[in-house]
Amino acid sequence: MLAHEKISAAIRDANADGRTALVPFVTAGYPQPDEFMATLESIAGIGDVVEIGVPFSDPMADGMTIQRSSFAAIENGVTLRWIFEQLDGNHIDTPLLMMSYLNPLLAFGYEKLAERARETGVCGFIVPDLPYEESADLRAALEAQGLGLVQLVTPATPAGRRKMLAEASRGFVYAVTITGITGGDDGLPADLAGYLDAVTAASPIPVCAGFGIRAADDVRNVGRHAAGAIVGSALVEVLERGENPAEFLQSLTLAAR
Amino acid sequence: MLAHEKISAAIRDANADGRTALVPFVTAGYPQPDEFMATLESIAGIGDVVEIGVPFSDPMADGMTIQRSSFAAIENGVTLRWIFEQLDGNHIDTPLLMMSYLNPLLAFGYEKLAERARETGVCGFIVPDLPYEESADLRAALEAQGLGLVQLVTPATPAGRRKMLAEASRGFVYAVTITGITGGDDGLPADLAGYLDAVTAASPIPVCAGFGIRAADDVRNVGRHAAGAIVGSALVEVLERGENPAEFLQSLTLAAR
Amino acid sequence: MSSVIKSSESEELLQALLDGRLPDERGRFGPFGGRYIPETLVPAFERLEQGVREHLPSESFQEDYARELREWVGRPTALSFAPRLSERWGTEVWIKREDLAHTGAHKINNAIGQALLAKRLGAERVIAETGAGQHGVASAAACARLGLPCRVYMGAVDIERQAPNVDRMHRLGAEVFPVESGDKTLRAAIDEALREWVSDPAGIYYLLGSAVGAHPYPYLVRELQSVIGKESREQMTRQAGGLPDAAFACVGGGSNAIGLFYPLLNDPIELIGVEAGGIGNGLGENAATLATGTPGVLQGSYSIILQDKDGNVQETQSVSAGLDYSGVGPEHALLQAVGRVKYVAASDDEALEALEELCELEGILTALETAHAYAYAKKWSVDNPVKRVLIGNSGRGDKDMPTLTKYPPRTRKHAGA
Amino acid sequence: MSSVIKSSESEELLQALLDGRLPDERGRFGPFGGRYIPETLVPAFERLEQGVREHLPSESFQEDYARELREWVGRPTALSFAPRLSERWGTEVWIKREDLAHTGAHKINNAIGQALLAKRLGAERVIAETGAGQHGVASAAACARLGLPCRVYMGAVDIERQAPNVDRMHRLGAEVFPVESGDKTLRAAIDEALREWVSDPAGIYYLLGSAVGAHPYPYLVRELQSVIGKESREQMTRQAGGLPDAAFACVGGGSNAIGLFYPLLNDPIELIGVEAGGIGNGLGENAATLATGTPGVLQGSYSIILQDKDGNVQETQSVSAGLDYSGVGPEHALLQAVGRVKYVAASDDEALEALEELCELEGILTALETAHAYAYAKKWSVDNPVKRVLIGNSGRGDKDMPTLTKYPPRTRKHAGA
Ligand SMILES: Cc1ncc(COP(=O)(O)O)c(C=O)c1O
Ligand SMILES: Cc1ncc(COP(=O)(O)O)c(C=O)c1O
Repeated sequence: MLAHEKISAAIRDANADGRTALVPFVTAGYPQPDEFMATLESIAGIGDVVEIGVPFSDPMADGMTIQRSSFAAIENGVTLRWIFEQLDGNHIDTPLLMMSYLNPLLAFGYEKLAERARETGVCGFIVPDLPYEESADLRAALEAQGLGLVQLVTPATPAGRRKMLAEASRGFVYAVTITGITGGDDGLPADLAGYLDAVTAASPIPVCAGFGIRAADDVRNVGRHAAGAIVGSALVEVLERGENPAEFLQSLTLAAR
Repeated sequence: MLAHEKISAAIRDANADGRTALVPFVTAGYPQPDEFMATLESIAGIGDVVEIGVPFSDPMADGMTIQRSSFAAIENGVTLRWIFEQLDGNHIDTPLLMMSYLNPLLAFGYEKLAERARETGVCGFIVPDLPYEESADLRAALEAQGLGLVQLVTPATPAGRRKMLAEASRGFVYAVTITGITGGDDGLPADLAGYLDAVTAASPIPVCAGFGIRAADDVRNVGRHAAGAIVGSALVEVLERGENPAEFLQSLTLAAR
Repeated sequence: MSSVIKSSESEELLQALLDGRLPDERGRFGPFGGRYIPETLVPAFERLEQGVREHLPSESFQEDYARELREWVGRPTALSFAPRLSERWGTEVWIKREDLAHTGAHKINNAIGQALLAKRLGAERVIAETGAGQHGVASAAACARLGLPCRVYMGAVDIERQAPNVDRMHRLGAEVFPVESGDKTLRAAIDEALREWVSDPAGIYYLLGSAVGAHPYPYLVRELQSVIGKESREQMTRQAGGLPDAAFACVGGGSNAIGLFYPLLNDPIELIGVEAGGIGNGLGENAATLATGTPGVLQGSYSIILQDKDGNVQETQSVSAGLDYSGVGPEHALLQAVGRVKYVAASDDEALEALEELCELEGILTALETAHAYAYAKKWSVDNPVKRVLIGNSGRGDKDMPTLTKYPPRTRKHAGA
Repeated sequence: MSSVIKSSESEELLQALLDGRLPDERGRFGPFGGRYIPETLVPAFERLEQGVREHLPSESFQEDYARELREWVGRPTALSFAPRLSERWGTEVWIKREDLAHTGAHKINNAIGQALLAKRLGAERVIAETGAGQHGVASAAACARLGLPCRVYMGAVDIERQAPNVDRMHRLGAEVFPVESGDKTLRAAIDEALREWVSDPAGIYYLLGSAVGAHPYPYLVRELQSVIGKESREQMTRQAGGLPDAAFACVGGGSNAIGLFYPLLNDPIELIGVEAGGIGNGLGENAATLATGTPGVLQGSYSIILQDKDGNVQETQSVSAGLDYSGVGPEHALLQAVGRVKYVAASDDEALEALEELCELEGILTALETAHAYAYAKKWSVDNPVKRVLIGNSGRGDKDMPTLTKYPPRTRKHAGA
């Protein structure tokens, strides 16, 4: 099984189990670098796939919460190199995804990136500022190691493009549920069901919904029309408040049934 | 004897007496309006001719001292009309001169001005912002009452114009000793003697030197080459300090011998 | 004005004006103008008058002047059609953009012209007065351009309300001399500059900033500012397809207004000068000299001035420092007396409102002075719909920000999410 | 740049540039440029690109644009010969006066052009980012002119150091949105504007202020700013009798520089872009992106950026808010890579000194950004005497007074008697 297939498989397993797959996101090394692996392991114990956010100085697609966590992590010396070092020799079974803006990946070098990812159990990447059209080089490098590049679709994506992106995506298709940035609390759009159904119909791999999923109700809502729910800002806020992330995720899994 | 001839005569009398004529200047109603006549009388007891300054809101040719006194007098309600009222029925023998900017005279009306002047013992006018070329109307009105319009000459006045002004002047010729404004304490110019001699030579009437005469030495210096010395800012400063103007003038008369 | 000009003379004077025969030899615009100055200043003014007579008409001066206007000042300034203002006012509005001239107002036309003259007259240094600071900045810039030292007299009150311009003058290498005497505004600054001039009439050139003062200043400044009207005339014909029905300019001393009006005097255009109506009609509450003043002599010329019955000059009040002056140029006094130009006032509030309207409809932040012209032009347009109007936009409003911040825009959005 | 462009490709790319064949279909200038944006923004950018393709070349757009430039912006801006600066530098100095454009900088050329486009694209409102505030003011003015609501994102740090421009934006009816995230300067403001755009890609037009960002902005802004170089070319030929030997422009994002350089690329003119050298050569001490940066992706395009070895963007330092940016337009990256334009840096101190020199010799108070171009042009002139140089005077310095007051002019005279 290729690395990115592990992601799809984990989601399908959850669904087969009667659950909406839960995909928690955590900014690497936040709030404290020395707690990173412990936090990751505890989250991976609950989530079906875990997204690790690589902090970046210019998180243009993120809301205030993730921005703050990103800046704090950078301040604390968290880098892509450091993250891989932490992941070295980990025993996490849950497939890991990295979410990173393009520039840190460029600086690291695509080939080395793919190698280190494979070595450390990272099965794929989400690169929010890399649209499909600019992604050929990175995709090639990742594919050489069996890794996936997750594509995003949005409610505003036209049908043709939606299909193209869904087919190009690996691991899962990231269906952005609102046309805003991460961390808004405007709730989910009214036509959510139709939208998610359409993405699912276009997609050969599972579809996970993300952006604005903050509570059990949200998970329940998207769970009816998507294979998985991505929980980002809400989880980072839990970490920010010094609360227990596992407890928070546990409360969502009830809804995921 | 015409009114303006009284001025010339008073100066000539002083000279005949072996003295430089002393021409003190006082801003009307300064520092206190109710002391005006007393101050004037005491000054007139020493000066050969007395200049009464009509306060004006825009004393462009005056230095800070006289500006200040002028503004203070206006604040205290001193106007040309008020000055004439004070002078009504006065018993001062010394010829009086009024020094006023043109606008208060325009506002008062030239004919009424000349009448009131004649009635109150004012023998002539000095109008610092009225050059000869613009003075025909005022001169005509004053002459109709025998009053004089004193012309000024300066060290920068060319010889031809100097002669013209000296001949047009009535009462005396006002020889400005410095090319600055009143109240400077730069002292008197080096070529003072030559300058005053030249004005005197051009003039059918006595020449009085003014601007920057502050002390006995100055009176002595100009006295060698002019018929009279005009003392303005220095006297106003004495009033400003609340000192006795008569005493100050007395100290100058010693030098005037 | 019946007291000053008999109606029989009026027509003759108007004709003399239209024929370009005024001022006369003595610097008179009919009864107005002349030269009321201390004898100490007579040689300085005679030298200046002679210099003006010799150099101003000379081809070499005019060439230099035209080149500086073109290459450095940025002339011709644009003529803007104002589509949204036109719609709002129900008329066709054209704007002559002196705000786009170097340093931000029409003042530079005069400053660079006189600085060129100062150079030709061999002056060692230049002094100037300023109210709003625009003329001070213009003088400082023109003197820098020509390598002349420059000192600007500015009232202490104006220094405070026009802080940005004070900084600009300093940057441009000029000395700003705070005037603490008199009313501490423009009038006191002029007096102080005149006093300084007396101290060295040969070495100093006094660069006066408006069409006021003793002859030859009103004439000199008019000639230098007439470029505004000349360009407008040509541009209206070319861009708007014809001359305006009415032209408006704000009037402080009157330099931008005379510059706009003079080349249009012979045309069938209603000309309207707008003064500062301040906070009310009472003496001391405004600077509406022509609208409410009486004849008198102030700072060198016989004109209309704001004064009390004893001839003391009245202090003025206006939200705009550049209009805050008790006198007005003598040519305007005549233009009013003979009925060729109408002079009206706009209040502080009306000016502020007009400034805001122009900003929001046309994206032009005009000077508070200029805003008075808009305020009245709007009124006029309501009474005279579907005409074509021309407004002399004498300067930009950047300098007024310290004042304007006291009057937050009514439509201001609130910052934050 | 050997790592990015093989020398065999270099000549070919230069030729493509000179032939006007760049950017290519994908918005690339050789390896640089492109479109690195979130999927959420893809429809917005596609709509924009299509709009640019449809409207920009259309006769009707070009007519409207030319008319706004002429009638409202005040173009052509003057080309000034600088006699005293020429003498001091020992060369012939010509200055392209974008400071005379409406609102005081070249930014308005772009702002009014894009606002016209926004109108054609049916946008309900406009958002913009600003650093020095010049682009914010220009956007506010252009939107007012066309009746579009406008919100300007501005870093909290910049809000403080460019206070006069904040006030002007408010007056012009724009909302100024303080950005407290990131570096609180231009970069954070762009991010914030992009985030906002995502919320309503159809209703919002994002009016980007420099030749940076994702395709089609670098192309669009270059096309709109090229009026600077086109006019300069024509004016130099007519006024100076020939093209310059060298042309200088300051480079922040690079819009005024590309506007000046692009129409001169085919001429035998040495082209030099001057970046902000800040307080030193160390990372974080300057904003000299091209001079000291490395390739990377920032805010939508692959270009040269200031970053650390981990790809985190470096904060910058410059006395001039408008140059204080860690990226640079991709076309400049290519122009440097192929050797057609040289990019250098001038330090804060050098810029301040140059600003002062220009003020005092030519009476032009230039923007702190622009002053960097003068600083290096002077150095170049000393090494290359008796040439003819052209400097793009991108804006005026009024907005910089709050900063400049911290650096009193060395020649400042003391007020008082
Ligand atoms: C922009 C502007 N307009 C008008 C004026 C008034 O002067 P004038 O009446 O001489 O044009 C000033 C004076 O400073 C000014 O700055
Ligand atoms: C006057 C001026 N020049 C230059 C710049 C730098 O921008 P660009 O490099 O896009 O021309 C700015 C930016 O605000 C500016 O205000």
